[in-house]
Amino acid sequence: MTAMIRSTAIVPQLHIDNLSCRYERPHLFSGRRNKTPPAVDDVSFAVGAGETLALVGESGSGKSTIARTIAGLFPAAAGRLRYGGHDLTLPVERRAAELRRLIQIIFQNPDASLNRRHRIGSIIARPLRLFFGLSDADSRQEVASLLEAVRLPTDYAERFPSEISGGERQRVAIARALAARPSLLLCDEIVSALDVSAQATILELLRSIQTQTRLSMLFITHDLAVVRWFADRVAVLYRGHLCEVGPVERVFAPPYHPYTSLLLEAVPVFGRRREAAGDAASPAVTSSPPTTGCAFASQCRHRIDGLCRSAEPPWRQVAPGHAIRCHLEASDLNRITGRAATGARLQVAAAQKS
Amino acid sequence: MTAAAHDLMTVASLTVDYRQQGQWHSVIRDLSLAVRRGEILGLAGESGCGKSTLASVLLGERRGERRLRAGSVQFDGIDLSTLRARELRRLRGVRLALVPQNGGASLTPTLRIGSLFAETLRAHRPHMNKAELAAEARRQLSQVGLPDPTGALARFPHQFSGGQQQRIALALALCRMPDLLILDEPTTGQDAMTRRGIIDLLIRLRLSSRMSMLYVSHDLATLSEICDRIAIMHAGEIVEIGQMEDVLLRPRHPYTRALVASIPRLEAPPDPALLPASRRTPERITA
Amino acid sequence: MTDLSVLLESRPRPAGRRFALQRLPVSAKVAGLVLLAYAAVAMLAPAIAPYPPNEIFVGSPFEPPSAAFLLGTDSLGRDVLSRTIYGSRTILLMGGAAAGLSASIGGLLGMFIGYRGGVLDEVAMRMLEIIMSIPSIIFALLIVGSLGASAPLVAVTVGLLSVPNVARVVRAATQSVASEDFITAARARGETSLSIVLRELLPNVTGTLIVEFSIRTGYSILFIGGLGFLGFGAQPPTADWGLMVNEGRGTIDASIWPVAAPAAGMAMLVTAVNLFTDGVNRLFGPAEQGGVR
Amino acid sequence: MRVAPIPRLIVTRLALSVLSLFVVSLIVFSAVELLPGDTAERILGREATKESLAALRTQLRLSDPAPERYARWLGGIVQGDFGRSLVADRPVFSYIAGYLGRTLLLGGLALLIHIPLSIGLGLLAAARPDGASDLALSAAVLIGMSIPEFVVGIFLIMLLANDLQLFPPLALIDQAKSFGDVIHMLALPVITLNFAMTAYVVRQTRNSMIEVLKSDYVRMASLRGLSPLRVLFVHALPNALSPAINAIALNASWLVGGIVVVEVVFNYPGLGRLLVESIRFHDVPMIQGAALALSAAYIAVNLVADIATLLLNPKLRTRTA
Repeated sequence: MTAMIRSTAIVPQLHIDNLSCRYERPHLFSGRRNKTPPAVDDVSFAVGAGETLALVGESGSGKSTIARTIAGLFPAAAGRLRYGGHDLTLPVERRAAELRRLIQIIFQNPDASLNRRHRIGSIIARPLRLFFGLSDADSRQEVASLLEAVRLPTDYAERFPSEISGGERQRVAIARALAARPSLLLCDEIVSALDVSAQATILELLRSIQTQTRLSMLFITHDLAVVRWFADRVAVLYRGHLCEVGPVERVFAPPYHPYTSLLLEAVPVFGRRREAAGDAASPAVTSSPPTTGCAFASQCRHRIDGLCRSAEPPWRQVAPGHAIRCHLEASDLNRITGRAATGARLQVAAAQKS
Repeated sequence: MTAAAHDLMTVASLTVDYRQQGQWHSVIRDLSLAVRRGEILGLAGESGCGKSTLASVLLGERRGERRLRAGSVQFDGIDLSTLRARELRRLRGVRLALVPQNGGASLTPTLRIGSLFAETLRAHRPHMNKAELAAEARRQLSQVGLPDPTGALARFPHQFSGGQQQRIALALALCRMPDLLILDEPTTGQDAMTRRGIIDLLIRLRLSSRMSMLYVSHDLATLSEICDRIAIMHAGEIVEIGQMEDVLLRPRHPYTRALVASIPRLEAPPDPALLPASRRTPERITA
Repeated sequence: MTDLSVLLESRPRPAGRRFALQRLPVSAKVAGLVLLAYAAVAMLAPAIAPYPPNEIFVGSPFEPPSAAFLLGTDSLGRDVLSRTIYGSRTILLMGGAAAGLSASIGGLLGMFIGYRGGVLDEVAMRMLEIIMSIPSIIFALLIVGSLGASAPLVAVTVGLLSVPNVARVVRAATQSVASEDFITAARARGETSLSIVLRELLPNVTGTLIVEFSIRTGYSILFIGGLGFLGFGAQPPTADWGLMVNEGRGTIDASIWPVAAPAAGMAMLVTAVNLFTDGVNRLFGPAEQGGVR
Repeated sequence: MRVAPIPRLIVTRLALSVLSLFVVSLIVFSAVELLPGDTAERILGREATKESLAALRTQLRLSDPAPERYARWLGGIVQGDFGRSLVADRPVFSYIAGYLGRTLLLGGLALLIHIPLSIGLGLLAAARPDGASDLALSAAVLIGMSIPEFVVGIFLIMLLANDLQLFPPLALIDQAKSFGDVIHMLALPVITLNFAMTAYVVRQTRNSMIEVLKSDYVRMASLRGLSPLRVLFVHALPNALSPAINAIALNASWLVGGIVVVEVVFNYPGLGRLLVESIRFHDVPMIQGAALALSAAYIAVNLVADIATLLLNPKLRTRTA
């Protein structure tokens, strides 16, 4: 199955096979462990060299947990994780310096990810000292060129994070990640806390850096519109379960997984007023996902009663490199979800493009 | 029809100052704006442009560190800036209501949902009895799509999810069917699906009641889904205002153009620089 | 697209960087000066005190203030001014030592358990809670009462009794810093624990440590003064303010000065410490940390 | 897994309190062990012969190992046997009961004044943050907090008792004939205790009230057209009170210790003064009894305060999951 959902056009570098993660807190006095449903359940994907894979899902879908597991900040309960020849199941403390250098992570909120007591120059210089042994004096030139690379004035090195704007702070975080000369960048919701103009600047910056360096990216977001034109491939995550993986053009065209279809409908159509409301009822999300059957079954509009709640849905390859995990046949999905407003709207857009 | 009959809320040459470290700074400069009866006006701008301050002034709020230096704010012919507190209170909740950004934080943590509704309804209709109050609250809660409205009345705000809290805040704002509903970033920070649910509610409201709304948000795409007109605010001024389609699809002011250009959307590719290298040359998009 | 960001993004102006002390409110600055004056008096006591503090009958008992005895004399004819000046040494030394002890041990402990977390943290917190649920003054009276009162013992006892309070506050501050992403980022880079604590954590809890030290100084001075008053602090004939008040209160009708002088010295000192604490708290306290921007 | 949170928390607190008491008993026992000499010497005095000392030691089983003696002592206490006072030669238990009662009376009266006074002043300060009344109040309570209790007490005696003759200088409670007498006698110690306690609660109340008045929910309450009184008393006050109640709880437990000094200043026959004097006289059973009783009071106050804060917080009362 893993082989099937892996794009064939590129040489994979990051391999995640059957990853499961679980949050549990040991109880001091009782000694028993809280049995929680896994935050990430049997997830497999791969990211190739120079490729951008977008991991899309709502809050609580486990997307950040996956990034943290890859970075070695969170233990995997099960699964095989490899990056090149390195084993990623080790926690970050036990990883080789070279591996820690190759994988860099950028967080959502630069206010929290930059130490406000340090100057920007010293923040960016830290990985240079750690990975390349540069002294502060030696690293000055390198810091300046990193600031230039993220299009910030070099005199920002003397400033504190509180003295620059939010978008600029996120660019400092990117410069710090780039200082390690990574080959895989984990971007955890890095634009969702920013104003739209700052978002666009950051995306464009990452894109141009990627063109120059063949950096791989795992780009985590809840916003489908952001990844539509930014990612090479998309993986859709629902409550720790992967439901659809494929090249971006394929994922954004029918057939859709019912959940992807719902997500797409939630994206506003720019410049077109909506004259009809959807189903306004608050989605009846149960506090824990079902233990049997499809995780999405309770919210699914196309649920097959009897089947979806009891049996695990199979992966269906609907096109080369494009797989959907659903009990419905590709042709049915095409018929049901392709008719939805979003499908039509995207096809219009595609027609306009060509 | 005259402009006054047309316009529910009018702001004329408004200048608002804030005091910071002993000095007054203008956050709104010479701003004029009107919300027409029955329309949904979108007010868009990025953080710090003064849009939340404007919303607060329109609600007649007064703060020590803020002053209206010039201009006027009129709601249905009533000057809000000189209105006495008692009269202002009679407008609030009944004719003028706010849906805040953070619905959860806007619900008093020590009160049950039922009490919040009861006191709001009673403030303006003191004769309602307990059963009527509860029935009315249930009706409002089911209208905003809250599951189990009866059970909800006995619960505290923290026992609901963020999206549900936002729905409750909306129901509280709507419970007297105000003439003007001011929405201050009501979906910011919510999930895509929660946002969709709240927008659907507003669309339904728009279709059924033609209630006037001022929708303040930085999210132009969401605004474009429900607004009749849109005003773009930048550095305390309205730089462009007009029909939604005109402002968003044919922007004229450079700021609006820049803003519109940076919005991520599904339908159209942005600046070519944002496309992955693999897709700048279209022939590589083969299956 | 780069031009766009210039057009759209609002940048906070770089605030004029000033030293933390300069940003203290005026009241705290004045309090700081008063504290410096106290320190100067304590250090220069032998030079400025007109008489040796413990020498009896330098004048007759209960003399009213005069040119020779600016604050009069006590029941044993000792010069009240000289004793009060020397008393500042005793209290500053003991109070400072006690506060330093509690802030350093409590600070280290709090940072350690706050950063490590887990079972260690839970066990340590339960133990601290138990210690804190025993009234300090009873603890102190028992220990000092059974081991025999002496200045160093009192200082150490009072200092140790405050360790749990400091540890708890510092632990909370540490936890809130430790959960921030810059710590996670440092872990992801593979920084050693020591480097994370010293480079990333410490600069962000320094404010809390300073505030705690300041709070503990005021508290210790009051506590030690109280013990001295009860006779469980420095022993006669030491010039100790609490002890002086106790010795003078029986004969307060004969002369108020032997009581008033140390009492005023104590009240002013603690007021200054508390005002200073207030200012430091406004600089480094939670309000400031929440609103760095 | 769903255990009602409040009963579980209360049981945990109770268990911790019992554990604390146990630790206190250990500390009290070991501290007394450190006293110079042993019980036999203390009972018989300096002139005792070696033989009589040895006889008494055997009789009291003083040569037993410390843990054994501790267990025996603790066993006695559990049955209400605190031993006999060496100085008064009376059972300690009957002695401390009266003293404890008087200490609780003084502390209770102090709290009775303290709670409305400090919360009222805090709200007054919050009415106009950084206004004249706020600044004056802040300064006054800060200075009140900074003057040691014994100084406040002595000067109150001098001023109000000796010079103005409004109150008696010493709280000779045994001579009180009516409740009015009690109030009159305890006025000065109660004022003294309030001097030290007020600042903290005033500040907590002020800060949390200012914070709450700025909150979204208070803003929304007035934007819904509710009357200012309702906004203040139904929406703001209950939420502002919980930090203040926390502060009061801390003060209540501080009181148990702070009362020691005040009892000595006013010569009040309470547990604190009894403890101080017993330590001076090396009256071991009395030290043990008084320290244990005071600690128990302190722990009980803490327990009550903890439970009160738990019950006042709906988030803790009704935790989902």
